[in-house]
Formats: sequence, structure tokens, C-alpha cells
Amino acid sequence: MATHPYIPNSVPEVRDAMLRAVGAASTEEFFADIPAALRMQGPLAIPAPHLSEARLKRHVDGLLRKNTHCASQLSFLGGGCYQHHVPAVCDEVNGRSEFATAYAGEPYDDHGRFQALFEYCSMMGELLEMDVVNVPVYDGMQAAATTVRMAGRHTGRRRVVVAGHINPDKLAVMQNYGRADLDFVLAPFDRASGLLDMAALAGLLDRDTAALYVDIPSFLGTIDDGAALAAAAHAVGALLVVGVDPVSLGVLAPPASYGADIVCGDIQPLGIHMNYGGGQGGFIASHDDPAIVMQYPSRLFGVVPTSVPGEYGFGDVAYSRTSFDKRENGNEFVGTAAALWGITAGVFLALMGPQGMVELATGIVQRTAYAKQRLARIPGVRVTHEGSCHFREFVVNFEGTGLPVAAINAALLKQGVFGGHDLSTDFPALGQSALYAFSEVHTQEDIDQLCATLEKVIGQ
Amino acid sequence: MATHPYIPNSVPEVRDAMLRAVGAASTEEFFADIPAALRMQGPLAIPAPHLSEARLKRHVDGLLRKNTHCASQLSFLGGGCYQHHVPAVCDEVNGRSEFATAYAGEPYDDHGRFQALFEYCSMMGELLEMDVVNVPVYDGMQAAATTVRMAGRHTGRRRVVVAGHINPDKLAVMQNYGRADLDFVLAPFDRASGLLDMAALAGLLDRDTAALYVDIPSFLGTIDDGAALAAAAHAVGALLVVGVDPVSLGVLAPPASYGADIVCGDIQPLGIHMNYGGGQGGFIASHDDPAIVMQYPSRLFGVVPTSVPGEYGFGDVAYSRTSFDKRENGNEFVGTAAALWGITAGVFLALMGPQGMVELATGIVQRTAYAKQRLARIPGVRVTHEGSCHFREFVVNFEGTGLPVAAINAALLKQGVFGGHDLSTDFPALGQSALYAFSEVHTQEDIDQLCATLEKVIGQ
Amino acid sequence: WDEPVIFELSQPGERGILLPEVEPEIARAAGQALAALPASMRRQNPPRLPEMSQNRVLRHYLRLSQETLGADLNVDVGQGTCTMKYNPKINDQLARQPAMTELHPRQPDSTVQGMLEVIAKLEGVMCEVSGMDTVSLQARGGSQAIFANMSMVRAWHESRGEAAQRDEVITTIFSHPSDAACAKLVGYKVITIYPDADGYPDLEALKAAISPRTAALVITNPEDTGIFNSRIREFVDAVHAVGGLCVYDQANANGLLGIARAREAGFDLCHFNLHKTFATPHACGGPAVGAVCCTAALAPFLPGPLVREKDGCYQLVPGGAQSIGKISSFAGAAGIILRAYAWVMNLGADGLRAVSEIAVLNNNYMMHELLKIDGMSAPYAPGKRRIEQVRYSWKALCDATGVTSEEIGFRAADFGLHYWTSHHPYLVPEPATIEPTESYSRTDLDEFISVMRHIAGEARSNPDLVKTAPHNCPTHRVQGEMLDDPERWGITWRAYQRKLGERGLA
Amino acid sequence: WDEPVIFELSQPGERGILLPEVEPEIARAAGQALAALPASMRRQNPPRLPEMSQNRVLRHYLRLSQETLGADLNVDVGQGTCTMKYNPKINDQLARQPAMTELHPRQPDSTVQGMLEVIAKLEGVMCEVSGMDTVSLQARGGSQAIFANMSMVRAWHESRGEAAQRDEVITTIFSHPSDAACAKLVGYKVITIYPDADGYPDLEALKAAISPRTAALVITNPEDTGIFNSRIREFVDAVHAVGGLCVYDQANANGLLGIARAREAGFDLCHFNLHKTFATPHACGGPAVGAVCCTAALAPFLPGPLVREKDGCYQLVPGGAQSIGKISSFAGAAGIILRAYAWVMNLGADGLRAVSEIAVLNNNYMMHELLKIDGMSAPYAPGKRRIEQVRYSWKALCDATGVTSEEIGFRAADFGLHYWTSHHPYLVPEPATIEPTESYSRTDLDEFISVMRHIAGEARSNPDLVKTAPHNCPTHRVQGEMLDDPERWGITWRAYQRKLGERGLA
Repeated sequence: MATHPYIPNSVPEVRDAMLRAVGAASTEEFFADIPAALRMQGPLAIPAPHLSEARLKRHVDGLLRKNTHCASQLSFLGGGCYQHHVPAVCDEVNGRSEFATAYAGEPYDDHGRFQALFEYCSMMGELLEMDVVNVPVYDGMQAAATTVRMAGRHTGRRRVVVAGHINPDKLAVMQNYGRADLDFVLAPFDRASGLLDMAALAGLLDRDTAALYVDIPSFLGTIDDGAALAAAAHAVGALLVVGVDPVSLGVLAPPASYGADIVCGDIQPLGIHMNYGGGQGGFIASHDDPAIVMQYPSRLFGVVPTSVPGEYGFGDVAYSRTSFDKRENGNEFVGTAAALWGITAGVFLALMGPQGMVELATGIVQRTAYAKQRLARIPGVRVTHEGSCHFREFVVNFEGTGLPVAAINAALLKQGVFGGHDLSTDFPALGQSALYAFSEVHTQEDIDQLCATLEKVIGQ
Repeated sequence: MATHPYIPNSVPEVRDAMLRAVGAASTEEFFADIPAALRMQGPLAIPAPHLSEARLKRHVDGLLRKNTHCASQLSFLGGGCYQHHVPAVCDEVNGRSEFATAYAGEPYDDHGRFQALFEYCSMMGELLEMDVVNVPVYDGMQAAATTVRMAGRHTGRRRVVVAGHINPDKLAVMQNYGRADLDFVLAPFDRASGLLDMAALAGLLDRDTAALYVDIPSFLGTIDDGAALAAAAHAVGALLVVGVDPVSLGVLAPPASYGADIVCGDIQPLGIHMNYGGGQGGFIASHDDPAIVMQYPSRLFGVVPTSVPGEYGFGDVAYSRTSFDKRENGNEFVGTAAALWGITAGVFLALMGPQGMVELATGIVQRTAYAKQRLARIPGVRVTHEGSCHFREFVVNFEGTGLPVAAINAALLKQGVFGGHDLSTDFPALGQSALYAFSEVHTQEDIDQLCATLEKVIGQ
Repeated sequence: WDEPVIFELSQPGERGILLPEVEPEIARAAGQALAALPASMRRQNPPRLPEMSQNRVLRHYLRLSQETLGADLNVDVGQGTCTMKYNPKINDQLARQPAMTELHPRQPDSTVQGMLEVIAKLEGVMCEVSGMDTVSLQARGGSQAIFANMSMVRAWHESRGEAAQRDEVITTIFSHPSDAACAKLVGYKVITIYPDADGYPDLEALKAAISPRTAALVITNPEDTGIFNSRIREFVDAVHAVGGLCVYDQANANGLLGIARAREAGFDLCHFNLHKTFATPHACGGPAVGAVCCTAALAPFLPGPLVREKDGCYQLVPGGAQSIGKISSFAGAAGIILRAYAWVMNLGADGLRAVSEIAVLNNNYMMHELLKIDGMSAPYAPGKRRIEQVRYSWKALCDATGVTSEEIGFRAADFGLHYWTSHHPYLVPEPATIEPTESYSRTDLDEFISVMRHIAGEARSNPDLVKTAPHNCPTHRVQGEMLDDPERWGITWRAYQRKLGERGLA
Repeated sequence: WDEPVIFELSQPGERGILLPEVEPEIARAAGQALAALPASMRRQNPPRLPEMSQNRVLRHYLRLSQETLGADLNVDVGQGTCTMKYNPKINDQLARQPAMTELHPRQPDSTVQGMLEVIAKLEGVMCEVSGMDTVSLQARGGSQAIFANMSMVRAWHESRGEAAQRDEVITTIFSHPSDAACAKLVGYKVITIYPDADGYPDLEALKAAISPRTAALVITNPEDTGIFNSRIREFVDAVHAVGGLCVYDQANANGLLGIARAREAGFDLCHFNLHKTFATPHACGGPAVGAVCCTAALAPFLPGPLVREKDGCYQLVPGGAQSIGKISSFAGAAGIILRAYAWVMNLGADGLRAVSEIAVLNNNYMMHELLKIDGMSAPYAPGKRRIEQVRYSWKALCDATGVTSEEIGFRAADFGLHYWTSHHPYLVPEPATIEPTESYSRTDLDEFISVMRHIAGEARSNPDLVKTAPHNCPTHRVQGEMLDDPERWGITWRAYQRKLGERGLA
């Protein structure tokens, strides 16, 4: 093995001099404690490397060329990961070497990291109208799973009622994550409206209920009446936990305003590329109630004065909550998650400002409404919850066309269009339906083109 | 016009408050000195803007998609701009906000800029084995034009003999740039060897000759005997000025070693993307002879001690040479040129190190030699200067195929190959010939594919 | 920079970016699209975000970045256990291309063949490096991988009807806090083994702890002390003998690539952190990937979706009937997977082995030199070599001068270096964990050593200088007690402003 | 950072990057490919470049970058004449894509239709902004554009057989040094007009200077004083009357977009710096573009190649028979052209006008506030507004305290600000040229003003503090006299080392 650019001391002369300095004959000596039976006998059987950066790049670019991506196609996929325009400044900031390669420094050497994350939390706090926001967890699903555990610890109860129009993946994460200490019950939603069945819900909530968990907007794009849900949950002493699309908060009320106790969601839509699902990041927020704050497993950063008057410093709030401090006696666990996306979302919120967030959400509502009208006009196509309001997404039913969603999507793909997410497996009750998502990336022409392509596809 | 993100004080309230502060009724007042006859009467007639970043990006991306580029095709184009692998660290450094947006700060606030450029010059000095290297000028052509003017000033003579196998564009730049004070004469080259005709050259050099200018390797890839040229030039008291491909210096002798007085060239191959010709940058180098140094028009940075022992500082050497200091009484002129590419080339040289530069150049020589052999075997195809040594490029003659280069290149293009640069216009004496260039980006498979495609194209 | 908090930079009316126009026909058709919603579901006031020009937003964050000491900027060997190594820029460049960033995770498999191939091939590498049979890259961090492993342990015992009986997990105090925490989270009682006099996990204590109630052993090796536990196979065999599973926390495997594997030591499950051993950037704390590896016996329990190849085509298939379900969204942090793949493909088998050999050489060189400093020691196993890191103790220096390890870290920041004490609890008094990795040259290591020596000297000659550090950082010693006081902590600017107004602070 | 010179970081044997392998068959076939060359043409020893790992190279340059005060990092209004404005990151992002960076300039036109369209459309914008008829974007900087313009002046007179007779170019002392230098370079005698008592170029002096020998007038307006010369049309007409051409140096046109143009003032030629008015990054001093604009009469003299559209297809055509030939390689700095195009397309006509209106507002606000500082003045045209910048004088402060403008600049660096005196010669004593552009908020301007006020205060209370600045920069006051001493200057590290060895330095 020649000297490798990533391994400076692989220079033979240097390596040998260092071995001499420590009095070792070879690096084998350092592994003396590893019994022979545990040692690998041959080299690792992995593919031959591309040692030069030039050939490595060519190899990986060749792989990536096998992908087709949403910047070159027309995509209407959503369902938890959303295509938005990512401001160049977001990429610039998260591409900075300093942020990209920092990790766990102290509040002094990493003052900027602490401040950037504190500011992210603070801006999320304004969006959510809540005083406490955590440093990001892995994704919105993890955030949801943690919020109901927080509710469980806070209330000392086991039962969690989950709105039935939840992303089934999210439900799976919550169940696996929580089931040692929580019992999950699904609340049904109305077929016609796509909204929760309030009567059924009332029957499910009881004095053992720790939390009612609901996504607003729901996985299907519908918008339940939060105040009614809050009343129902609070009536039995349960917490209302709301999962929210942060982009929707430019037009929808922050859950705190209608009584949510804990709010969570995913920050991916806030200036983070989709990255095949690698752009997710979870947030959790609440009021500044110490009893709730002490239930967070995540890191919480706080601003404090320093020894120099007028200067700000930052640090960990109530560190003793965490598994870092208390191992199994801390709350859940904490580790490396999605901090860089938190910083990025902060940049996004600062760029957008109040007016930008309102315009972004309003534009999406308008495009969604327009798309609903246009799609509903296509013969054989039905907007499933047409009478309800939607944010960003809605369910489109294709049964009238006689074609399964899979066939329609395959035909759309041939025309350079990624059709909506096929719901027929996860929500068989919805029949041959797909979830279509819209954002500010779509022009009227794009939506019209979708409809024209669908008409053509269906007509064939 | 709403508030624009690039123009903070376009906020109406702020603008009005500032107007009040300075006692102006409107911004019109500031233009009071501009006579009405000189004022534009209507708005500028330019295309409607894409005000949002999202739509702007989509618009520009749409334009760029109309391009086909060398990373997705197989290209054998050269002739002054070369495809190489650009190390990611080069892009990282020249993409740093600090370097990208710095300009003309003092050696204190911009210490890093001065140091990075001084180091670039110093590493070029090692490559060239010369003690003086300038901060980059626009491109290699400008560098060549300036070197012969330097020679003219230094010798007090007007005549410049230019090797005939020069890039005709470079000759055009030199002539327009120098002709007020210099007379240019072309020295012919031998048809069979592609090397300068030494007998003819001797006849052109005289006591009025300021400089013999020659590119080594030549535009046609051939390599003249520098020592013989130096002897010929020096015999009449002229300077030998050599234009050099810096990459070639991993295997070819630095011109200083065979007697060149001034050396110049283009740094684009040193870690800078081609950018449709936007990656060029010119260097000029010489020995540390004050009589020569004082002829430079460019900025020269020097290292000096500071008031703190052991600390380095930097500054402009002999600033009084420049037009910044002396206007028309300085040397030529100086202005914004290609400094960022200088920094980038420095990064490249530091990454490559001695061994990297030797391996890079050696590999190119080998690929070039292999390609010569392979191409020469194709029926109807002839390597024009087959008996000579080449670096990176050579002339391929297609007369035996009965097809013009234009037709061959058009056919290659259909197969995803950019064929060599068509020389038939600029060098009619070479007949239907093209200049083929090779570098480390080419694998054996690429060269074999070129040959196979050519055979197919010619056979049709 | 003396950069304000971002809210202080707000100027009403300024915009950072503009949104695409809504075409008139859309606006007309949409009308009041949300009019049917209850008024309480409509936002009444725009969020009180800062209003800033784009230039000012950028300047703010660039300045904050310069106030952050990334691994790229310093000799980052003082952040032990974290495997701070060089994260090649080419990998970032590759991963920041649209063919990676603009992929939607629900795209048809046929349109993401390159991505799926990368996942599949990196899974193969992980199999080989661990000796395990199957891998999932879905976990978005090391702790989540630990959690996945513990979930699989639970599912395994459930599948065998032993879930009720097996309610204990054994770990060691020098294993990562998340090993204990995740075991607890999935419902286990945690039994923690402490080291014996030589610093090894106490085998006798383990033997006393195991029983038919044992669900699993979760253990690191080498532990954070850097000492390899030669008797690891005996630990594993003992746990297997009572029907428990063995889980190997290989978050940091930087000393063992191509040297020793989980397979040969008999483990059932293990995990790697791609952001440690496999050189993906730490990113201020994620995004990241934890590679979950297991034997064929445990494979049915892996989370879905899984990548499968068939006739050269890759596809995502759901987890099986016994799958623990989902661990995180979609197929995980794909951009990180791509970076790690590129790193491995640049090094190959020889390169990976060189990584470990040089990382271990660097560590032993560092230990050799640091132990020359008066006041520093490396507890346990005297005279033994270490693998990839060492847990040191400044106890002697602290006893002599009153300067603590934490204060040494604050002072190290003045010299542009990171330095970390250790995970809690501080079993080793005044601990420091130093891990040089393979990325630093001898000159770099010598620089770090000289700073440590210098600070140790200051502790003796001018302890106040160290005790009041930092002096040369963007900020000064914080009033830390506020952070534990519910009346005074300020987790967001709005909370801080409110509390400041309500009762003053500081 | 106390970052060494890069050669001091060299460790023999280290590699920063590896090269692609040469396939054995190629190596075999190539043999000793250069054996036929004279030995003197073969390099004997590898170049003595530093040998460094990739990590160390990166760390070195990242640290140097942090020691560089880019416009992105500071309120960059003190660098007058340079039009330091916000360079939007989106434009960089667009220009750093392979469809831009990986274009070879000799590619067939059919494969670069997007690029050619961008060039053609930006040329159209420049035509409209200047009122001129034709544009070339080939020049790689403002000075090269001036040179191109002067070359065209020469070619024009040559084409009319008047070259021998017309050997004088007239310019003004407040026009850019390159205006005079380029005129000289193409062979003209330079006549420089000085300002009259009010700071305007002296019209009487011009009238005295013009003659049948006049080839051209080259002039800026407003000049670096920021004062618009209302009588510019009279200047132009007078020169035209004697058969000379008029060249407008609009390197900085930031106050005049959509307000006033070269056309209406009667000019024959003008140029813009895209890296000033059109917001492309200054890049430490290039790459850059100077847009050469001319009337139809001058168009035949433009350098080739030129972009032409035909039936929606763009093509490059060579310059015409009267063309001055080439000014630089290929079609110029295309990546810069793309950035400027994107900038214009984001702003449109209203936006460009807003740029100028606010730049001028900012400048007049700045002047209004700065003139409140005791010791600062704005010579000439008292009470008049300025356009986009102002040339100030600290003469009163210097007379009172001995602190010079240059020293104020060194002290400003301690506050993280750029500050530039002015071009030589210092016609205005102790000059400072401040140009706030449209990119800075009132708060930013106030910050700059307060620093100026603070330093002026220091000059009076503690002049030594200012005279020994900088105190808070990466380095301290250099021993500048060495830079003008051939025995001691060190333009490369090898020269410095040699001289250090030969005779010691410092």
C-alpha cells in the first residue's frame, strides 16, 4: 500500500520513525491483545478500489447517472418528504467546512454552532408560538415517537390514541419505539371527509390515555379541527400532541393556539434537499413548563450571560435529563441525529421571514386547490375528500378509469412524470388511490401538463 | 417594485426615513446634476425578470440543459484549454466565501489572500525553477503578450521573432497588444517534424531582435530543443521567452534550465475547470534580476518580517512599476484579472506535490504515445509529425479517408465524442487535420473507443 | 466577530428571498381555499421571524461558521470516542449533486437504480467488515442503530416465546451511555458491569449476572479506555450459554478494520457509525448513519425496507413478517451512505487496513508522548498498548494545582483545539479521552502534545490563567447555573425575552 | 491562526492526491516515449513542491480563508470605486454546475446553445443599459476592456487613414489609471486634464487640449469624486468636433442603471465591469469580465468571435476584416457572464433602477453622516449631492493629529472593516473613497460611520494607537521598505530563502 492522501503517517519513513519512538517493531505489536482466533486471516473481500480521486469520481458519477431525479422530471410525490426550492444560501451555509465537520465542541470553541442551533430553535419557537424547541432528532417519526413517550412519562399513563390517517410508517416507528411502556390505539377517520370521527374518538379516550396524537395536516392532506381535539383530549386529562408540517404554519394556526401541549414534525421542507429521504430532521416543541421540559430526551440549548457584561453564551439546559448524563436513568437516549439540518432550517426561516412563510404556505394552498379542481375534471378521476380543505396533498382516486394506480404511474413515468404515491397497499379502503403533492416549485403549466398527461394516459 | 432581498433599503419606510435624514424629497434629487437630455425617459427594455430565486434557477437551469458537456461526453479537445480532473479541494477552497468575495484589502485584513497568492507564486517558482512569478494576469495569451513587451523594454529593441507553430489566437493577441512598440516576425516550422526550422530562424534573428518567443510544447504538441533556441537568441542579444504548459513540467525541463529568460503560460490545467474558456489565467516568471523585475506590469507580492519577531507579512514589491502608482508612466497596465485561479492553482500544486506532478505528466506522455500508435493504425488516418515526441497533443491528418475533418467530427459527435480541434482553417498547410488532446481523464478504454468509433465513422 | 442574536438584526420590511408568483388563473380558481376551516385553524398573525436582507442573513451565518471550530480547521484529536477523521471533500462534492440531492424517496425503484446499488454495495462492505450476514443502513445515527439492535433482541426473544422470562440486559460502564439507555427503552432492566483492577470488564461479575433472565449482553471492545478485552469470546460464550444474545457496539471500529471482526468473536449483532469509522462528516451532530449488522438468524427481524438485487435490478422490499417495522423514515440518510461508499471505494481492503494500523500507531505514539507530561496518567493495564484511543487522567495534576480536566479543555480552546473530558460518570478521575485517528500527521500530534504540555505547565505556574479560560474564544465563561434553573433558563429567544422582561436575568 | 508558509508544512513522502493508474498496456506501448528528446529537455529532478496530506492542505487554505476579509463577511463600503455589493450565492451555484464548468470552449456550437444564448442575451442587456449598438464580452476585466476600447479607437483612425496624424488621447486625473495607461500602451501620447475649482474636469483645459491630433477622450462620469459632470455633452461634442472619438469608462455604473446612458451623452464606446455593477464576485481580483460596448460605426472593429443568432440557433463567428483580432482567449470568462446574466434576470428593469436609486441614497446618507465627523471633509462642489461614491479628505484630522488616512485604514481593519484611501496621485489630501452601494442596510451604514467616528476620536485622544495599528489582525505592521529593495525583496519562497541564506534579512 503506497502512501495514501488520507493517511499521512502511512509514509514508510514516518511510520517507522514513530514505531521506533514507541519501541515497537511493527504495528502488529499493538494488536497483541487480540487473540489469534479473533484475527482476520486474509484481506477483506471488498471490491477493488478506485485509488485516484479522478477514477473514484467517474465511478460514482456513473452510478448516479443511473438515477433520474426530480429536478429533471415533474414530480408530485410527497407523503412525508417534499420537493421545495432550496435557497442557495441554505446550501452555502450547510456546506461550510466549519459547520459540516464540527461535532461536539464546548460552547467556547463552538460558540457559532451553539448560537446557530439556539437561533434555529428560537425561530421554530416563533413559528410554533412555543417557548421550548429541541435540537433536532433524527426525523419527524422519531419526534412523534418521543412526544408520546414524553406524554406517557408526564401523565404516568400507558394509552396513546393515534389518529388513523397517520403515515403508516410513522405509526410503525411509534409502536416499536414506545410499546415497552405504551399501548397504541387507532382512531378511525371518516371516509367521505378524511377527518377524524369525533364520536368514535370520544369513545377511545379514557382516563388511562396519556396522549391523543394527530397530524395536522394529516397524511392524506386533510385538516382536522384542533380545538375540538384538544377539548376531547384534555377532558380526560390526556395531552394533545400534534404533528405538523412546518410549512403549513404560514396559513394554519400554530397548534399551541388551539391547545396542543406538545408539537412535533419534520423540518425537511425548510430548506433541505430531499436526498432520497436523507434530508429529514425531527423537532419537538412545548411550552416552558418545567414538568414537560424535564421529559425531553434531546439536547436543549439555552442562552446565558457570560463573565463579560452584555455578551451572550450558550449551553445545555437541564443536562441531567439526558442519557449522556444518566445512562439508562436519563430520558430515552440522545445521540448524533440531524443538527446540520437544524442549522439549515434556521437559515431558511431567517431568509423567508414572516412574509415569506405566509406567501409560501398561501401559494401552496392555492396550487393545491387549483390542482384539485383541474384533476377532478378528468373523466374517471375523483378527488376522494373533495369537500374538505387540504394543505399541499390530497387523495386522488382512479377507480373510475378502470386502471390500477401502478399502471397509471408507469404510464406517467414514460412521459417524464412521477405520479402521486400509490396508497392502495397502505390504505386499501381508499381503493386505487394516490396521494398527490404540490408546492411552490410547480407552475400552473406544470399542473396543467400533469392533467393533460393523465388524460392522455387514461384515454389510451 | 417591492422590497428586493438584495437591496435592504428598498423597504419603503427605511428609504423614506433616510431621505428625510438627508433632507431630500425623493431619490430624484440626487440626480439633479444630470441634464434632462441625458436622462432615460422610459424603463430599460430588457426581458421580464424571474424575481424569485426558484424561478430564476429553473430558467437558468433550462438554458444550461441546452448544453452538452465534457463530463458526460468523451472529449479530445485541447488547443489551449484542457480537461483534467479537478480535485474537490480546489473547488472547496475557491468556493470559500472569503476568497470568492475578497478584493483589494490591505495585507492586514486580507493576510490570507496575500499569503495564498504568495504561496501560489512560490510553488510556480519551484515548478519553473525561477525566483520571480507574478500574480496572475488574464490568461496565457496576455502573459505572452506582456512578456515580449517586457523584452522590448528591457532590450530597447522592437523586433520579436515568434515561432510559427503558435496558437493563431495567441499571435493575434500579441500583435494587437504589442504592435505600437514591437514588430512581429513569424519563424517557420518544418512540415515533417513540426519543429522550428533552425536555419530559417537564424536568418530572422538580428541585433534589433528583442525576443524569440516560442511555445514548448508547441500548439501542435511538438517539443523543440530549447537549448538550441536559447543559444540562437542569446547570440544576437535577444531574450528567449518560452510559453509553457505547466503540466508538462513534470517531465519536461523547466525553461530556465535551458536558458529561457522569461517564461509564461496558462494555469488553467492546474485544477481549474474549463468553464467554456473562463478558467484561463496567465503567469509570467523570470530570474530575480532587478532589471527584468522592474519591467513587470503585474502585481508582485513579497514576504517580509513584521514588527513582531518571527511573524510573516506580505506586501506589493516595487509598486512604483505599476500603472496603479504611475498611470501612463507605469508598465503597461494592471487590473482585476484571475487571482482566484492563482489561489486555486496553488492548491492544486500543493495537493500534487513533486511526485504527483511527475506522475501526471508521465501518464499524459504515455497516453499520448499510446494514442498516436493506435490512431496511426486506422486506415486513412496519419499522425502528421509521427517521428517527433509529443506532449499531450498531436496533429492527426484525415486526408487519406477522403473526408473533411468537419464531417468526421460531426459523425463522432453523433456517437457522443468530441473529436479533435479542426486545424484546416488556421493551418491550411496541414490539410484536413485535427489536433487531438489527451490527459489523465482518459482511460485506455476511452482511447480504444475513440479509435473504434473513428474506424466505424470512416468505414461508413 | 461580536455577532448579535439573529432577532436583533431584524428590520421590518426586509426580505431574504422572494417566492414564486402564483399565476392569476390559479389565484382565481383557488379563491378562499381554506374558508371552510374553523377560524381557529387559520393563523391570525404572521410568525415573528426576523426580517433580513439576504446579504445580512448570509453574513450572520458565515460569521457564526467562523466561530465554530470544525474538524477541518483544527488538529481534532482531543474529541475521543468520536473518531474525528478527515472527511474527504470529494465525497461531499459527489453527494451534493442533484442526482443525489433531488431524489424523492418514493420514486419508482427503476429511477433510483444507482442509489439502490450504492446501498446494496455498502451493505456488502459492512457485512465483510463485520463478518455478519445481513445489514440495514436505515438507522440515522449510532444510537438509533443501538436501539434497532435492542429492538431486534426483543423481537428475537418474543419469537421464541421467551420475552416474559428474559428481562435483563447486561452492559459495561465503559460502553456508550446509549447501550444502557436503549436497553432500558425497549423494556429491559439494565445490569452494569464495572471494570476489574486492570480496567477490563469483570468476567466474574458477568458470570454472576447472567441467568435465564438474560436477554443480551451489549458491550464495546475496546472500551473507551482503548484496551482490547482479550477474553471477549468468553463473555460471548457465557451469555450464549444461558440463551442470551450478544450485541457488539462498534460505533467506533477505527482500530479494527480488517484486523478483527464481530463474527469471529461470536456476536449476533453489531453496528458501525458511518460518521465515525467511515469518514462521513459529523455535521455538528448529524445527519448520520448507523449500520445495523446481524447474523442470518437475526435477519428476519431487520427493519424494512430492504434492498434486494434480482437479475441486475435493485428493488426495495418491505420488511418480513417478523420485522421490527420501521426505525426511521424511508431508507435512511442516503447522502451519508453515498459518502461512506465513496470513502470505502477509494481505499479498498488494503486502505482500510492501513487506516486501522496507522490510527493505532498514532494512538500509541500519542500515549507514549503524553505520559511524559507530569500530572497525566493512563489508568489501568500499565505498560499495555492501546487500540485506537486512551482514557487518560489528570488526577495528579488536579491534586497538585486544583486545575480540572474540564478547565484544561477550556484552555485548549484558546489554542484552537478541541478537547473533551469523557462520558459520565467520571469513573476515571479528571478524565480525558484522546483519539488521534489515522488522519493526523506526526507533526499534528506533536502540536497537540505540546499544547497539553504547555497547559500543564501553566497549571503549575499560573493556575488562575487556566481556571479562568477561555481567554481567546468568541465568548467567555458562561453563567452555567442558569441553565439548570427553570426560572431562568432560556431555550428560545422568545422565552429569554419574556423571562428577562418578567424578572430580569443574569 | 498562526499558519506557517506552506513550504514549512512539507513532510517528504506525504501525498495530497493520487493520480489515475496508467493501464499496463498503455505503459508497455508507450515505452520511453520521450527518449528521442535531447536530455536537456527532460526534467532531471521533481519540482520541490511541498509534500502534504490532503487534510493538511485543506486545513492550511481554510485557515488562510478565515484570515481573509471577504465582502461576504464585512460591511464592505470602505473600498470605494470597487462597487462591493452582494454577490448572490444562487448565481455562484448556477455557475458551478457541470453544464457550465465542464464546457470546452472549442465544443461545436450545437452543443453549447445554452451558453451562447446567455452570452447573446447579456450582450442585449448591456446594449440597452448603455444605449450602444453592439457588445463584446470577451475582455476578462475592466482594464482589458479599456484596452480593447483603445485598440478600437486606434483601428478606427487607421481605417480612416488618420492614424499617423492623431496621436493624442485626453483623459482626466480622476479617471481610472488604466484609462491613461491603455492609451499609452496602444501608442498614444496622454494628456491629462485636472479638475477645476469645483472638482469638475476643466472644460477650458479640454478645449485647449483638443486638436486634429486628438484621437480620443477617455473619461469617467461621475469621476471618483462621485460628482456628476453636467457638461459631459459639451466635452463629447468638443472632441467630436475635432474628429476624435469619445470613450466612456463606466467600470462603475452603479448609480446610473436606467437613469442615464452613454448613448444620450454621445459617446462612441464605453465599458462596464460585470464584477462591479453587475454583482459578480471580485474573487480576490478576478476572473472578471469587462463588457465592451460601441456604436454601430465602431462595431466592425470589435474583437472576435462574436455570437450571432440565426433561426433560433446561436453560433460563434470570427471577427470581421477590420476587427482588432483577439483580446483574450476564446469567448472570455463565461462563468462570470452567466452570473451577471442571472443577476440581471433576477432584477429586471425595475430592479436595476432600484439598485441605482438606493445605491445613491445610501451614498448621500453616508456622506451626510460622515461629514458630521470633526476632521473629515468632502472636497469640491460643497452642498451638492453625489452619485454613487464620495472622495473624502481627512486633511483636517491629519493636520491636527498627524494620523494619516492610510493609518485610519489599518485601524479600521481592527474593527473588521475594509477601508481604502484612493488611487494615486493623492490629489485630494489624505483621501478616502467610500461607496456604500445598494447592498447595505441603514444599520450597516451606521456601523461603518460609528467606526469612523470612533477612530477619529482615537486619533485625537490616543494617536499612537491608530498610528501603530493594526492590533487585531492576523499580522502586524510589515517592514515595507524591504519590498522596494532588490537586495531584500522576496517574491517567492525560494528567493526569500536564498536571500536569507546569502545575507540575512529583516
